[in-house]
Amino acid sequence: MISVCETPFDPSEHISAFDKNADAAGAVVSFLGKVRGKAGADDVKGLHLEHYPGATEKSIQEIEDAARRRWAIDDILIIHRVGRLKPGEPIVLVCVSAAHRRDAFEAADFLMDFLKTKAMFWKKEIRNDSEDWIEPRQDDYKDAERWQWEE
Amino acid sequence: MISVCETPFDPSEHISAFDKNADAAGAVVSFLGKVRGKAGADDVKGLHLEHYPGATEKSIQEIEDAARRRWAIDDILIIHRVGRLKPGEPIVLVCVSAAHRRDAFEAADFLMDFLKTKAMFWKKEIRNDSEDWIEPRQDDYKDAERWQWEE
Amino acid sequence: MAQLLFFGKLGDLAGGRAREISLPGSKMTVAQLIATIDEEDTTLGSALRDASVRVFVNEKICPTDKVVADSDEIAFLPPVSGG
Amino acid sequence: MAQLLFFGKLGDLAGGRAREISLPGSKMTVAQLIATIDEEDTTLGSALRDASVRVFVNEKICPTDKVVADSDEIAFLPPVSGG
Repeated sequence: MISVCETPFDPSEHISAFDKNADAAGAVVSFLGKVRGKAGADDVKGLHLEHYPGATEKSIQEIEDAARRRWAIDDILIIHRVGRLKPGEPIVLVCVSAAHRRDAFEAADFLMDFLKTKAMFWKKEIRNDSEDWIEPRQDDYKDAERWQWEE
Repeated sequence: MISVCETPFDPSEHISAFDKNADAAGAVVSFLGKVRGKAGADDVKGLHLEHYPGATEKSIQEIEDAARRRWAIDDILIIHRVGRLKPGEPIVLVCVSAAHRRDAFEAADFLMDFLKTKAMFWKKEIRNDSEDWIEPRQDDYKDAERWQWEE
Repeated sequence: MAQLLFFGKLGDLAGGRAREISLPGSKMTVAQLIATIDEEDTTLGSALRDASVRVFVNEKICPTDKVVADSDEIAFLPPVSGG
Repeated sequence: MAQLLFFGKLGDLAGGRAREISLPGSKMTVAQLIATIDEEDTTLGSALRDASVRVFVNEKICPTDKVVADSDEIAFLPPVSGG
């Protein structure tokens, strides 16, 4: 399931429901990304996240499809926040269930790399005295290049 | 925190508490391993897991320490079941929080590889007409060899 | 009316996420549309021409020689940054 | 009394996880202890001698020439399999 939501979500509720459905799976990997209150030395007051309704969901679906072609996966959950986020709030939750742990780990890792660099979101960091649109770091692109993306 | 428990545990409760404590972390990765109802073509009625009280916890602590030496980690939670387990029941839960997702992913992956091959547990698979003590598969050893273990 | 969408920093430059523009019976390409915008607002125009910006017409990625019509939704996407 | 502990398949072979043995004033090594067990139970004895079995004395891994005393806890560990 893919969900882009405008309001805060409780990751543990979703993880719990996902686990309960993953009856036959031997392995469930979840990744939770949260807003950090620091960016380098600066305090971050929050993030503003934009998306392109419809097209964003489609871009996430393509990433999920690519993961499913590549690994033996039972189920995938992707939740991504948009709007104004405060430090500590969840930005993204990815859950993957599979028979074997290597598939679940690698797929979750892959999904996150492409949610960072390919999914249609735009992120502004709001500090006390400035606001900046963030682009993926070189490390994010390098992480994503570890995988051969197949259309 | 490290816990070896004799009775079923609710992973989502522990993940939820772990998330709430991981206030400054940007990334939380969790791995949940569950008893599968199938092993090849055979139905599995359950598992029996043994440990060496005291020594087992020490062996897990060594694995956690090795992960902390290697990655920039905020917090680690490891819960491992022992006793008689039914299909669908959680065996192991690993949670790692860190500032950055790569650290959290790799540390969780590392912890699981060594919980499989180095922590002091012994696992018997109980089928309808047979019982077998399980040893790590070649793949498990290969996974663990990806990391240079430093004492 | 054609719908123009500006995401991320482009929305800030455009002074809004969405803008309508009349393209009645035109045979304008995306590149020509950007040139028209550039006449009024050079900062936005050159930002739209940046190599990192992708153009989506009706939610499909398009080259800038794509001809756009009055019913189209034309979106300008700077580099994404999710997660 | 020294405490012997057998884990995993070794416990099944020994017919129990734990066993007490009297080693009063002995200068027995682990290897000699295994030989004593082997006299009564060849199957268990040879299983304990398997290269994959590690011996822990008082929760510390030890070579089989380690001398054990009456107060020691001697554990025999076949290959582990957690997770």
